Amino acid sequence: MTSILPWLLIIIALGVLLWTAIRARRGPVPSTRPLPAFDGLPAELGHSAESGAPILFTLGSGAIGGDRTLTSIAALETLEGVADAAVAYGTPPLVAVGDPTILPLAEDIFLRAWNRRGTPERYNPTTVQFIGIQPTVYAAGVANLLLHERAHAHVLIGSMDEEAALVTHAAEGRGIPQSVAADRLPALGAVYPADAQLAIGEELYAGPARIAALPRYIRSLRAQDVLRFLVVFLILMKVLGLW
Amino acid sequence: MTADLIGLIAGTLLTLLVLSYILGDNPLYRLALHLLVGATVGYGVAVTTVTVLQTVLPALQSDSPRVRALIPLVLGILLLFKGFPRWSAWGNFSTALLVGVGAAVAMGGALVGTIIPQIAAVGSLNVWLREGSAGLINGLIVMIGTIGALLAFAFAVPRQPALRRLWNGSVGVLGQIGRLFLLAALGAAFGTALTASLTVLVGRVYAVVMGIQQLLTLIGMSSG
Amino acid sequence: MDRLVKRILPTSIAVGTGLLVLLGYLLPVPPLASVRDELIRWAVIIAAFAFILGFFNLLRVHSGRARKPGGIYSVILILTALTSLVLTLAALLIPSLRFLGDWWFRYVLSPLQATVAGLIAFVLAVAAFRLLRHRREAGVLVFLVAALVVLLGTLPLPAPAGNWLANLRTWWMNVPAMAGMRGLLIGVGLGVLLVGLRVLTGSDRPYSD
Amino acid sequence: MIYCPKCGTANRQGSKFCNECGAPLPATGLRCPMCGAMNPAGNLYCDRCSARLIPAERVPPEEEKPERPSPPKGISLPSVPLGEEEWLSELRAEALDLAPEEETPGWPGELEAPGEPPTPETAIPEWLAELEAPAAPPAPEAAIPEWLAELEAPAAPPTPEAPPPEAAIPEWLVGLEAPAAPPAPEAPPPEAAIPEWLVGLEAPAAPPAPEAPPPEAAIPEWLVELEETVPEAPPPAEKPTPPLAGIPVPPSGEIPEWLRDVEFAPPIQEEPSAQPPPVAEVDVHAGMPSASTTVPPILIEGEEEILSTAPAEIPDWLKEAPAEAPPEYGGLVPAEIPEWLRPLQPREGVAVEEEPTETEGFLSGLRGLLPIGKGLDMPATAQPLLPRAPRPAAVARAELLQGLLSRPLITPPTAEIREAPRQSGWVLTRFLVGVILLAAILLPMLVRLPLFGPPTAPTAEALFATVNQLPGNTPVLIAWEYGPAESDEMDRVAGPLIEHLLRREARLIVVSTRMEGPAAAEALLASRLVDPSERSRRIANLGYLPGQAAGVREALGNLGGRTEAMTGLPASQLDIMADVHSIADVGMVVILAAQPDDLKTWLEQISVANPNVPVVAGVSARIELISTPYLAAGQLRGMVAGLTGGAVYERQLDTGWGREYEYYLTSLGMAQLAIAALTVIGALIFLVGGRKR
Repeated sequence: MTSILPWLLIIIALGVLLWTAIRARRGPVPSTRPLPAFDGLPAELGHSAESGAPILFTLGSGAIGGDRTLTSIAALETLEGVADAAVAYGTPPLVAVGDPTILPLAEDIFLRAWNRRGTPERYNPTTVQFIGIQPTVYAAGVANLLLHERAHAHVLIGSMDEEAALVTHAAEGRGIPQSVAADRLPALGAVYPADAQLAIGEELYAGPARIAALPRYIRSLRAQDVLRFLVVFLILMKVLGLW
Repeated sequence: MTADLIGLIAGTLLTLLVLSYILGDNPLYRLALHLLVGATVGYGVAVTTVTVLQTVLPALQSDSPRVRALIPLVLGILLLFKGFPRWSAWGNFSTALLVGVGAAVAMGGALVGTIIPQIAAVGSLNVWLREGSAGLINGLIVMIGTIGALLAFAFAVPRQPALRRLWNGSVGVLGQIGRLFLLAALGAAFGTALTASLTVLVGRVYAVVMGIQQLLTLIGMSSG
Repeated sequence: MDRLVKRILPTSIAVGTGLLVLLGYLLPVPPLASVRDELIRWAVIIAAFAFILGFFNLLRVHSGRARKPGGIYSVILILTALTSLVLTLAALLIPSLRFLGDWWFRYVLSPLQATVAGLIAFVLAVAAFRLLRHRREAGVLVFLVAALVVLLGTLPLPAPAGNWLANLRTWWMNVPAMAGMRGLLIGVGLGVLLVGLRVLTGSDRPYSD
Repeated sequence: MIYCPKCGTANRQGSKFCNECGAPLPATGLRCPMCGAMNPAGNLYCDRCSARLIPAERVPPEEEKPERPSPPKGISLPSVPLGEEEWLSELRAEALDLAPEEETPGWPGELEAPGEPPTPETAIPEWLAELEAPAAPPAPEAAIPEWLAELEAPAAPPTPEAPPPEAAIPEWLVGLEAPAAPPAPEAPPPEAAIPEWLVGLEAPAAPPAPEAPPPEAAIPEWLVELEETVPEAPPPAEKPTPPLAGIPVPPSGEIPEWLRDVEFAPPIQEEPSAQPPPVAEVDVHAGMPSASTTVPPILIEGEEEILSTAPAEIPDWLKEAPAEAPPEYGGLVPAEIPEWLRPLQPREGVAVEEEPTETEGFLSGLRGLLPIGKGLDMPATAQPLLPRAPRPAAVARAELLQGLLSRPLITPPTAEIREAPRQSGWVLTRFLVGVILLAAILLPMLVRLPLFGPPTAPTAEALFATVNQLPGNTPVLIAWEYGPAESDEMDRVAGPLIEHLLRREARLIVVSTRMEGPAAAEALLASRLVDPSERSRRIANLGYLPGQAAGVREALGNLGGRTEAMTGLPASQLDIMADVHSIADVGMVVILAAQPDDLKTWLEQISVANPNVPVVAGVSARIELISTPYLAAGQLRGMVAGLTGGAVYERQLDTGWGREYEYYLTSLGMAQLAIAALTVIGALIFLVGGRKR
């Protein structure tokens, strides 16, 4: 049974994605519950444009190519959701990455946003900054950015452990509003007491759906919900000893 | 012997610089931090390039098909085009391979390493009963907690009012319970993270105290 | 030609290699496993080149900032990075200069990294003190109890309290915390699975223009 | 307007789906900088006002031709309400990115079915919804935020085929309306929606002589009598002339008072034959600093050279126009008349009609004053000073003013970022917690505090027994999975174990999947090895394995193939590695892990590569509980966890390091007590003290 389970999950997930894609032709995709960590971001974008200070995005140190790739990709898609509006407002955010493999993908987001506006020459190559390969050093580097640079708001989304507390501490000290989306337990434990809007575990992967609001992201959340009930069913079967 | 002495002084001084952050953010801490970021990145680049060269170069000379080592080298060089906004499109192949392989590794890890084992680890009734009534109670608590924590994240809320009431009654309530279990896990994670980092902090303070004592004895020795 | 280079070819590379590696995980077929390891090795080599991109990004950012107020720190950072690079390369490539690399690692890199890791304890302590300032929901008490139980459970306190606390800590870690952690890990696994499916079906293309 | 490819109905600008049949509308491409009209991506010139779309000087080389820009993702901003004023649409194009287009369906696996319904209105909070472009169903008027609504001009001039509704154009403008661009063959093209502030500038100067007799009531009476006197001038041919130069000097009669200061270029002979180049060729941007190309970007702190503001160079027409003082009739030094002007000189014989000198009033004695007539009495034969239609010069000037107006108004903000008042008591609490923490750590180091009893760690004692039975000279593989960040704790966990292995004469083979692992191993081994000369015989450091699980798999299969980090020699040549080629030849594996993933990775790979090799672990306190299940399941034969485990193991070995452990444990205990107390006190303070202000 355990050998076919992965296939079962994949096939059902693909089925749900296809089914919601087809059914989507008739009615709108049902709404998802509000997530405070993400819902305030568009407003903060506007305030950041007014005050002229950028929003700092901390994308964590999940290497692309390793086992934390998809966390970093979900973070990049959330960033992509605000890239166009931020570029239009004229205050592109400041992005700090903890792994060199995230750097090219993050830079591409802004390069394409400026291309879409028709002014690729206004792309500023220091929008995305690589801070340092070791997680603790990365967190200390980002904390230093928050302490000494002009940041209007701080968004932490990506793969980090308890060193995330260094970053939230620095932001809290300067009274910078922040929202944190983390999926690893040490990071969640360390950041829960901080003054931040929190998106816990799986809610990080709802970031693209809330911010970029593209239909395919919202459909993927639907599939996630269906799989959730499938897993609950499997747990109950396991408890009753049926497999 | 002087190398170790200078090293001891440097190490103790740098540790004090960073510890000064506890009393308040100050330029010394900022200086130490910039030293740290620079040193770490420099060290990282050196180790990574040497290691990759050691694995790639022998593969180039060895009998095994050269293509095995050539393709990643070419893709790696192509990735460097990402540094120039005008030709960054040529780096798309390398990032594509990184994203493709990474996605599969992460998915494989999630499926084989996390979801299936965690479902299996909930155990079953007879497994719990083996440890008597306490085992049964703990097992039930773990099952309810796990299902509750899972349902706490449910995203889509049904639209029809009738269905919504049913939903809130069942999934909603279980979700609230699940949220408490989540907070129990978060509190535990906070405690363990604090213990681990405290051990490191105590170690650093201990190293500074020992370092100063050693220096004092040395100065005392040389002057005495 | 342009569309091919920027979109079709990268997407086919990503989806192709992704499926191959995933099959390597899910099917116990030996050749697939070796293909998977080969592709992963390629990814590791490419990631090393990405490090060079990161190094130049760091130099560019800080050389830009060197001219602005507080630029002295950036100058120091650049100099340290170059020194560290040279010393470590020398240590790895020339055995006779090995002691230099060790010295640099043991007396500069190690203390700095360790002490910054130690600072985490301090910031966690401050956060613990201000816990109820930000979190007012009922669940915060559960968090508080959990933190105290785990914190005090490790203390080698004398017999009556020590044992009871240690047992409570073990129970707490194995039952309530384990349940919450399991629900969280499975949820994250599902999220990762869905993002992975979007990437492997070519629906999400972070790499293509 | 966008016409639906399927059913042909007209849809509003920027719509994604046809509101008739719901088919997806073709995504239009480039926005025209002049008139804001949307043009297919490939156009070089705008369909509506045929202005150049792509800046002349940087014609993109073939392969770099702007790829059809993929639509902006995510938050799309309010689209252009139909018929918006030209300068407003350009302002909008500059400040707010426009043209929300439907997500172009990507290559192969695009699951998104065509005709994707618009994102659900209800899920997205209203402040985001109103920001969102009106998708297929044109957003009801109310959805447009009011700050946007009043900016919207009164209903714009109608689409070409529908007859222009009179009411739409303000009545005082109607009479003045004149065909702007050269008359389109069949229907008079709608006048380019000249903004009223420009039209106002125009009206007094040149009484337009529209072909169709304008309705009488519309023209203000002061212009009416001028109307009759102006002969039916042929439709003025646009002359591609530099600004102001196009204004012909009136052949006779004095220059009106207010016009005098405007310097006139030498009169241009009207050659009816010279065909005026079609307006399209006129590169409006030639001399003009149009907004997008030459206007230097604005300096925003932190983005130095990209957005620096260079003082805009003042166009020449602005420089000399006002500066030059009007030539005094009387005081004019008779300049020598150039020979090309001579034939135009009035010949002596012709009686020059002497202008009467003023006799009374305060202007007495001056000559050439205007005869007092009914209102502003223009000389009867006055030619229309400015042609009816706005000359390219006027348009060029207007273009410049628009450029000045539309330059992004975001000046570097003066308001400092919202420097929140230092959180109440932040610095104080931070300092207090720091001092208490440091005191709790330092106290036991200075004063012996027999506070805590001897630590107990049953698993450590079991591990000691296992290692004790290890036969001499067995190769032991050590996975050194921690770096300097965790070395303070892990050195004290692994130290006694390594010391014990060395005492058992074991050969240590060190590998690590962490970058700093090998160097951390060197530091500890150097401090624990009694005499360094034995190093090469007892220890082989095989360095860093990149690639997490894949690196481990590869190393376990081929230990001999690696190079020794210390000496740089290939491992196979070392005598310590003589009989060790892979995991199969290893007597025991020790995993020193500080992160849960590392322990899991090594255990999985070893259970695959060599299931019956004994595996023991030295782990950090952080992952003690995650690793206990492996101990219970038998995958681990023994485990030393955290400082307590290390202290117990050290006591078994009694190598004199015990003293250090005691200090360490007491300080750690004190610190934990202090933080627990701080947490409880903090909870009480803020529980009573109330919410965050």
